[in-house]
Amino acid sequence: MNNSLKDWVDITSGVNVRKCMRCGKCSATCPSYDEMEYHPHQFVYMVEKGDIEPLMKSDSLYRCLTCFACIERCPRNVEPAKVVEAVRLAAVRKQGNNHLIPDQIPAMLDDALPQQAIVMAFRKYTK
Amino acid sequence: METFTYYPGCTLRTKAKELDRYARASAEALGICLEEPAEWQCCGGAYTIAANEPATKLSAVRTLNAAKELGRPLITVCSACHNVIKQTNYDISRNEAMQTKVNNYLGLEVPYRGETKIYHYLEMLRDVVGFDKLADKVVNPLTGKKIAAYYGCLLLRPSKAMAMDNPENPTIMEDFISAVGGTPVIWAQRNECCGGYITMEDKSQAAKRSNAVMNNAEDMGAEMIITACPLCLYNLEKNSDSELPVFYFTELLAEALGVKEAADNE
Amino acid sequence: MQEAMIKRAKELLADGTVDRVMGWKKGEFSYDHTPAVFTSAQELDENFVCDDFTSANLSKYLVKETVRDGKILAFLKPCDTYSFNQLVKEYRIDREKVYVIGIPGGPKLDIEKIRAKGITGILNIRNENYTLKIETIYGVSEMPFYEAIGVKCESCKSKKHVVYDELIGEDGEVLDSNRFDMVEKLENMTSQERYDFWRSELSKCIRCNACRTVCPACTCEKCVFENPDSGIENKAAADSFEENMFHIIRAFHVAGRCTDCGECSRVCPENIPLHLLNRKFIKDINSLYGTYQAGENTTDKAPLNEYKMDDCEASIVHERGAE
Amino acid sequence: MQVNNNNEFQPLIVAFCCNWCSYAGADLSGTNRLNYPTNVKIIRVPCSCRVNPMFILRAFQRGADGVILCGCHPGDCHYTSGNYFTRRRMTLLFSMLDFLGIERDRTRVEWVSAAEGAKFAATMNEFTEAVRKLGPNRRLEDLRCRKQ
Amino acid sequence: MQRIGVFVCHCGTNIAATVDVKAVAEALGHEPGVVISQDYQYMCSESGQYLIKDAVKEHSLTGIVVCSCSPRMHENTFRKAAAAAGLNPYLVEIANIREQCSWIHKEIATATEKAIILGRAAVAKVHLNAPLTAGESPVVKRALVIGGGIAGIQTALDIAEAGFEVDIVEKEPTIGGKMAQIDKTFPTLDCAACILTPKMVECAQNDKITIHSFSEIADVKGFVGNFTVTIKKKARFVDETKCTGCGLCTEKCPMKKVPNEFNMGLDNRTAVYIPFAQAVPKVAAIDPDYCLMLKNGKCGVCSKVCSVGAIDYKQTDKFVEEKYGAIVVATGFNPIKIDKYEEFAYNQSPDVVTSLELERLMNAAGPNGGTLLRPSDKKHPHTIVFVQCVGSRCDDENGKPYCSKICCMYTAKHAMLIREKYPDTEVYVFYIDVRTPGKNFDEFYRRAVEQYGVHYIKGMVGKVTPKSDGKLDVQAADLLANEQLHIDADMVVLAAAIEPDKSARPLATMLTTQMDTNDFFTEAHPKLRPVESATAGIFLSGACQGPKDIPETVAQASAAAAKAIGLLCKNSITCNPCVASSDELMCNGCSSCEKVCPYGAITYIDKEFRMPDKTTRIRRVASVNPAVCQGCGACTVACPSGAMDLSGFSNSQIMAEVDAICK
Repeated sequence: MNNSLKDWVDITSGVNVRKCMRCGKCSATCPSYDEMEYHPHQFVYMVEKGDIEPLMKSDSLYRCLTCFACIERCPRNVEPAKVVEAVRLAAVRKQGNNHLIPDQIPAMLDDALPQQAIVMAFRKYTK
Repeated sequence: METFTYYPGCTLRTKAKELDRYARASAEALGICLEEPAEWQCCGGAYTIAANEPATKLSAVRTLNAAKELGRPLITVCSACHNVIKQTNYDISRNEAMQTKVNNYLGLEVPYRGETKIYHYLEMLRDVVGFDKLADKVVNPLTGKKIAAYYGCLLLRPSKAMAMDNPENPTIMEDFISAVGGTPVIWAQRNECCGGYITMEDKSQAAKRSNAVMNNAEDMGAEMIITACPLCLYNLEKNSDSELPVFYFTELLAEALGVKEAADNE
Repeated sequence: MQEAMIKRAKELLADGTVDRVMGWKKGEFSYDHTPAVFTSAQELDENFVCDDFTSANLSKYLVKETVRDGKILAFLKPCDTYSFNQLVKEYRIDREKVYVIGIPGGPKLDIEKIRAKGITGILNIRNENYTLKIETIYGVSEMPFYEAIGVKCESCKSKKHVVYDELIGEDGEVLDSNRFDMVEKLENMTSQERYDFWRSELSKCIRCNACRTVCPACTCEKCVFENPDSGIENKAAADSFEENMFHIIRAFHVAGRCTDCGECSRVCPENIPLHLLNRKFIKDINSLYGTYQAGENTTDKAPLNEYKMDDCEASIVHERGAE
Repeated sequence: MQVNNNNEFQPLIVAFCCNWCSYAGADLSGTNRLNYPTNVKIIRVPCSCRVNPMFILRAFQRGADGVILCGCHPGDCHYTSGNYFTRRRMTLLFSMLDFLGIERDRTRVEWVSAAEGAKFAATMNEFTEAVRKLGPNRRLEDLRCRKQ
Repeated sequence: MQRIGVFVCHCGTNIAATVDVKAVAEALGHEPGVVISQDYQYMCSESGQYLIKDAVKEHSLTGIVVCSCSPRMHENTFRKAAAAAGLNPYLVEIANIREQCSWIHKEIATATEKAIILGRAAVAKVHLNAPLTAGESPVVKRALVIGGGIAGIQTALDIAEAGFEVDIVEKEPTIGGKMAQIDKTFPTLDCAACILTPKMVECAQNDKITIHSFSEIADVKGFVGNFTVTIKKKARFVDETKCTGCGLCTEKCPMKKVPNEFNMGLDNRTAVYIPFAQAVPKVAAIDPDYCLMLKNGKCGVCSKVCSVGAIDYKQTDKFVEEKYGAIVVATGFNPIKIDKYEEFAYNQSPDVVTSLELERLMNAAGPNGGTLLRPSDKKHPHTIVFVQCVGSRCDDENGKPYCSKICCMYTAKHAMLIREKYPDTEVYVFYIDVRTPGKNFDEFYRRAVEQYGVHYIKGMVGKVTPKSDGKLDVQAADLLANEQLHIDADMVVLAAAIEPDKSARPLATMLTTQMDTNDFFTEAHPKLRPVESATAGIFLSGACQGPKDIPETVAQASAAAAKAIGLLCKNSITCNPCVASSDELMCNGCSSCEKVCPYGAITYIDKEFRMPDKTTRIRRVASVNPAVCQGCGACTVACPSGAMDLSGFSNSQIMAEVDAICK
């Protein structure tokens, strides 16, 4: 168990994962569930256990749409999306861990793609 | 005539010019003055949740402070901008540590403490103009049109910060549709995500979400969808198999108010 | 101001709204005015005064006055209105029997501050553009007005009248005062330093009871210190009693009820800063149980008469700042 | 204050205990033969909220070296809310005594239930030790009451 | 001059082994006022007590100190002994030299020294003891039950059974409450109406019971044994004494489109109505919001058809005042509004229902005559999804922080009944935890799974999407399979959290009883006095005190009745004499004491005083009702003037103990 990493995630997310009562409503509501290796309720539970490294290595980090449905519907105010984001920040901030690099961008563009998508992607996937 | 500080954001000046154009034309027709600040910065695109990091909040606070200095409420149309700016303001007005940090960074003469009132364009229609007054001004009612309002994820959530409508059973866009003469379609997927964030990275996941949304609207008998978000519009049009047309709500508004053509020729 | 007050008082006496007037009457010198009740226009003309030295809080006197029949006019400064409200809330004043005219507050002057400048034999004091011209038997001295204002006015908490029937002059606002600065300074001392400070202050106490007599919160029918059944009966100065019991218990008895009017310190002949004890309670109450201003209204529950389930434990005192 | 044979300072501790929880807790530590120093003398009150700040000051004035107040845990008060009032009163009183330069460790509030005999004994051991370390109470004592 | 006797107990060797009892007796013999000081092997034994009784007579004692075990053990024993010898029992004090001395100390010298100090404190206190007489206050032999659900009905029947008059005040036009709406009860699956309706009829027929239906409590004054209650009898526009309940008016009423609250709005009733067939009293009421006559003055059909002339359009609210000795609160519960949980599409599809609505849909007397049909198209549902904990165990303002307790069981019941009647219907239950503590409860739930094949899935539903084909797409998590499911359901049933009735809070204020933050009434003590409120004479019955199922409710209802009967049996109540009292000469009338009193025992009166100058003055002073005061002493410290004191633990008594210990 990595205590300093757990503390970092706790502080950065501002979430008290201990409030979770394991109802799974976050995973029930998640629109990206099938794309994820670790599901929202597992994020919360694994952060509670301090088992964060597997999450940091998982592609699930980049599957969360930050749509806040889990935050809105969580009966315990746990805010799973914030936990996912904190773990993602921990991951992309490691040296050389940017999930998106500028060189990749041109290939992804098309005429109609709104700017906000690029801005968002940079915000979310890079240091 | 009431004046608002108008924050368009990057997308409205590039890929979503219609959203902007019709918003301004309609506001004028409704007697609302939208004044764009001389300088504005990108809102940040996505709200960074990190509870203890001020840097990501700075650009939004600059905009908020500019509005405060002009002494007017701030108005946004783009769902993303609105979401980022409102969440930032919510945070800044409640989290004192964050407030101090941000103000230290910005070095403002008078610290910003969350004083600016923020309206989404739809809230302006509801709370300032009033939907009944709006209905009075409609010249081309969209009578008989079955229209599905698509809220997406950004407009309503997190509801504590957005404080716009019931996040699970909103009525603001439905009331808007009724005001411009259309028939609102009630459908469950209206507040589920279209897959916006993932669209650059994984078209298939975005497509899955967009299809789920479009299919539900179609299934419930919608003839068109309206949205306030450029990314939603892009996604629903580009990444779904549905033929259902998607419009910005401002376009319908401009049409109903009879100012669309003039705006197009501008 | 004084003229306007006398004029209005006469009108209210004449039309029968009130049959008495509570105000201040001129003393032998221009600085020793005392609270007084007036019943006629003539008395008002002769003796009524309101100037830089009418700092006494009139609220407490209304406890006795409202027991009597008839209605009395009282002139209340902003700080006095808080005491008034608190007494109304505690059913000590019958609100129906008082016609309150709010008058502007201080700053009021403290003669001791002038004497402290070495000015003695004072005959008369005039305020000319905030310079005091002091006629003494030795000639005329001068000093700036603001150097002579009383301790209670130095950290005025409010210029707002919280209760009145009418106003003479304008109403003000609740102020951001610096009234807790000295309390904080003491809190930041070591325990021994604080002990030494208070021992040196409280040991001056001669048990004249002026603080108790003037305090608008001390209106008990019979004071515990004079009640043989209380177990702490003690009427006169006796060794270390003052340091250990009298002032602590007095402060505790008025905790949550004290409006911080500052009269206790104003009247203390030994200049003991008694108001700091009350302010310590007010500061603790504000920080531990939420901001509370006694006398602000007549409805809020006093902080010691209510509780929250999640109030802090008493151990917070021990945890707060190690020495 | 007392001084025993080996000249170690023996503080006098007055403990106010509510009848329903803490006094019963003290009884339980007796039933279980859990030792605590003889320095502790218990006064029974119906509820911790019966304790007037005057009693505490009086004890100090008469030569007590430490005063501890024990009541039911918050939420468990026999009279439903008495200990909540106690908590506010004592917090403010202790803060005031601290403000006047009286050592903080001479005063304490502890919630002890009727089932917590062990906690009662442990608390008394701890508190007595803490006061012993401070030495005799001189700051609040009335000189006339000092024993020769 | 006091004459005090001191008696030091050896308690065999319990005390004597560590404390030199002879030395203690000797030392205390020298205390002022002590005329006799003795030690004895067992003071509590009969011969020990004789020793005390003899000494009282022989030495004309005015006070007794017994140095022995804890007063919690034998205080009463010694008080009785004193009383038997003619001494007021409250002139006895105990010095606890066993639990708080001999048992915890080892060294004889120091233990003896401490025992002497404890004895000295007791002597100092007993000097100031006053003889106390327990006061008495008469009891009105009539009880009030507020709420006419199963809790109130049971309580009223039990009280009436014991021979006391009892009134039920029910805010609806009929008694019966929630149980009347329920079809079957768990865990026995017997018919609710078969249990409840005979009890309702019994209430109506029992001449000890008066039912005030369609009535509310307007005001409560007084205290234990002697409450004065004002009851508001709301206008029902039908004369109760004339109406025979024939129902002709309800057949003829032209206003037929009124949502029927008894069926949870699933069908309609008429503007003049009888809530349901077995209503008690079976008397019609007119709904003024819908009645055409009352709204527009045009119609009057009911009046024309009523053969007994019971219709009275001019009826107004009436107020009656009654006196009671005891009050039982039985205000019950309601399901919460689930507007905040629209992810379940409750407002978007008629096929998403709450459990109580399902109860009506399945009830033989319900809108579908007992056949389960989905509300949208009246077709037979083939797939039903149950969602547990909707609004229960929530941390936000949308829901309730507590477990609603009954949902797990009634959902198992619903699931089982559906599977039994319609074996082709698949039933899914999404649960967070299945909580079934109770006799035969877990067995019942297991039967639903094992015998009836109900699919229990550990997880929650996240989204319900109504589709145009009438199906509901239920998106949910199956946590054990670690997958997200989509179920094509015909109906979704939501187990909405329950909350206390809205009338409870204003009622609590009137009764000066306490409530928790969720508006449940607070019991005086969760273990010792679970059916009493902290306010004497007010008892709690059923779900107003916390979520409860029917068996628990009925048990608590009978318990509350027993407590109320215990009170009503007495001609007068003996009060604890250790109560507060105010010295009127010192009282400022400031109300501080009143504000901290948890029992509402303090009131203020205006009293005339003769002043030294022979004038009179009216002053506001505190007055403690000794029948209500429980003697906590909170007021004594709140009182700034020291006017308030507590008998048995007076300021001077405690101060004397402090002084004795610190000497």
